[in-house]
Amino acid sequence: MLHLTIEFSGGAELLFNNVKKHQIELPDNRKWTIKDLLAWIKDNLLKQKPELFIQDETIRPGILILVNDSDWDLLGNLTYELNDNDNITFISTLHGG
Amino acid sequence: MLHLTIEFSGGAELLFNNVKKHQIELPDNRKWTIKDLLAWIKDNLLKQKPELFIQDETIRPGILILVNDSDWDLLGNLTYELNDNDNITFISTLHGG
Amino acid sequence: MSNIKILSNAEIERYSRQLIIPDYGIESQIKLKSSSVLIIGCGGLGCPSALYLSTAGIGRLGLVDNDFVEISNIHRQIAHEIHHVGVNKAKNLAHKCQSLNDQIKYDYDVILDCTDNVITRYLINDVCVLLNKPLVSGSALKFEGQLTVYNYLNGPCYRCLYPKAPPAHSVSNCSDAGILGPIVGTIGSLQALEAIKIIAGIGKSLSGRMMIFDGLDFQTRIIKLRPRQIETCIMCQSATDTKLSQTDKNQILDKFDYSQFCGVSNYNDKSQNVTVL
Amino acid sequence: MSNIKILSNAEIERYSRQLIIPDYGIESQIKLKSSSVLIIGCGGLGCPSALYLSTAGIGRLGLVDNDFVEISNIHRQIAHEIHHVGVNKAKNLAHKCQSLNDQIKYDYDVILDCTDNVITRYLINDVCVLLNKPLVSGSALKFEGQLTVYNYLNGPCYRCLYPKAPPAHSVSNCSDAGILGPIVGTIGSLQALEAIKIIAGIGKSLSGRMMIFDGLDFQTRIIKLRPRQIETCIMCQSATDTKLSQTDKNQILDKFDYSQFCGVSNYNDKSQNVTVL
Ligand SMILES: [Zn+2]
Ligand SMILES: [Zn+2]
Repeated sequence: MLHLTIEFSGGAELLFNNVKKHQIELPDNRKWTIKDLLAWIKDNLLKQKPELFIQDETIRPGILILVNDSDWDLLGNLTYELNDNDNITFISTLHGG
Repeated sequence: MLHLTIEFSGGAELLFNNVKKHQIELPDNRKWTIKDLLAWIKDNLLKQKPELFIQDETIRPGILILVNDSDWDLLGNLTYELNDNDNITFISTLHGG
Repeated sequence: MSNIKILSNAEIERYSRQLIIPDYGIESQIKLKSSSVLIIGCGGLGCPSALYLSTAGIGRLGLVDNDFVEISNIHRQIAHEIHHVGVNKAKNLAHKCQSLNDQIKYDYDVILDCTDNVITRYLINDVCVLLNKPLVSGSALKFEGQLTVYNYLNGPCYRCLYPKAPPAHSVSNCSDAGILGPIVGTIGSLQALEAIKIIAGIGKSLSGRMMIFDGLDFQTRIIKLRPRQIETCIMCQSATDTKLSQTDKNQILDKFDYSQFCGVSNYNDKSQNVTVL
Repeated sequence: MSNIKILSNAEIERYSRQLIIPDYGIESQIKLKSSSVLIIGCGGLGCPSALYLSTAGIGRLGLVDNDFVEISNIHRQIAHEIHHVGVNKAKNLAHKCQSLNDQIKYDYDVILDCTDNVITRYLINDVCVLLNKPLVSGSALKFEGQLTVYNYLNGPCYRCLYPKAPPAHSVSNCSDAGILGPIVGTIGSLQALEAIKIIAGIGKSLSGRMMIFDGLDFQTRIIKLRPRQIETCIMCQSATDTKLSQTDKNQILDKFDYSQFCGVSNYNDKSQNVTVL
């Protein structure tokens, strides 16, 4: 199995029953990209308002995805292939002050 | 070889030419405890005033040792056996305000 | 006004505790004295930023905010007190900073984004990119804070990170989600720190990195960001386009429809105010 | 004085932006209103701590410091201004916090260590251990800060971590190594945050963990600390010894020779001051 830690912060956790950290397992008989993971999260973890998480088959504007604390854009974006024990974090940007 | 990252902070780096982070290699034909490492640092890295780093064959009071960001006291103190890729940090306590 | 390139004995005494830091020293203090910082937003983040830059000896401080102090501000905006309700925030903060000059200037060395809404953040970012000024950006909500430095040392700008604005209905602000004073106190203090480091040219700034702080769980993480996106960021592309004059660049701002971009029907008061830049 | 167990409409308006945070809410505000915090040290750490606890609505704040404001303090101690030079720091900070009561009480719920020397830190720790009070401890030097919560939820006390005092000649303070304002601003703000969380009973405190902040490189780490050392820490041992009365415990403090323990020839002014606890 592919063991992943999925984290939400900056308010993104509100879409996931206010749970900030999730440990998940995915079958490792296939490759998983971030794009596949987004679809999996939408079907399996997301509790409400999918349009606040996914738009046009990618993450909605204003949420930054991190792979092991690095901007996913450094790692191929939607095409990044997940490795065992990866930490994938979804940070909703804050605007207040 | 045993690859270790040695870090100094809180002023302890002043004893090491003001260099906060050191990558070192130790021969892995033997076991290395923190006690052995202290002696090795004293002989190989320490630039000045050994009494401000080691006292009575242990770390001097006021410096906390961390093994991979955990207090060494949780891991056996002087007897902890080093593993490859360990991060050992020496934090000098601050008192100012 | 004292000579901008040397320190008087009184200044040496006053700043002695930072002058003696080996990584700081007298050179940094003189740089601070001869530099200017523009703080946009004089609320929860702007108050500590302005106070610490003032006491550290910044040469000129610009404060912009056309909001007025409300009762619900004072739990976190430490320069504003209950008898200031109804007073302009920038004026009041300037008074607190013992600055007599709250006039907006065009030539600030470092800009601090201490505002509280998306549209203003894009606008401030774009101005900084086109004028090539480092932008220290802080934001906070509830128990959380985020901090980074945009448009500096080949790090990304706000728009490089977020080329599309978030849907308007997905955005929470302090009025509807709440905010705790010590959170903005922490982030605002750290914005002052980053401004001082940039001006003094010391240390490693948060350019290309972002601090994410969760004050409730007390977790911090510092994440690595993408570099500047010259190919795809419309502002970074324009800023580095040698065929464009400064006038052309100014027109880019005039022509850009921020309200449409952010999906809101009109500018709010805050963003109108910032357009005087 | 208003009823301590309910909030008035004016208070609801004033604190509305923290009341609406889901993890905080009205219960937390009432706990804050009916609680007290003692801040020992009214300098760089004490100023922001006190300001943010005041504006957040703490019921009673105690401020202790028998130092007087010096010119070299004001670059970082944001409640003290140049015309306050020579004024007592606690009095001046209390004035800033609009508190009329700077009298020392014995029954504070949370203590903040905002002091600047080793001997005082051991003394404050020992008092907190023997009286079973959580201690939010901040410290700073140059560009660095450290923050933890001692003696709370089975976490260690200062003495559990540091059973022996550091050699006197190894200790640097702000007078000889320097300190930057935004660093104490950050750590002091975070001390206020931890105090609020403890009082409100929300979130995860830094008990058993310590934040290490390097502002020059901008690195943060949160380290895991040993638990309370009942077997080897002389104060934690005494505090949990059911055979000892409170009078016995008080005598432990009276008998303990702090100056010998810290290897200094006599108490300084600060530590004398704190013994009134
Ligand atoms: Zn850009
Ligand atoms: Zn103890």
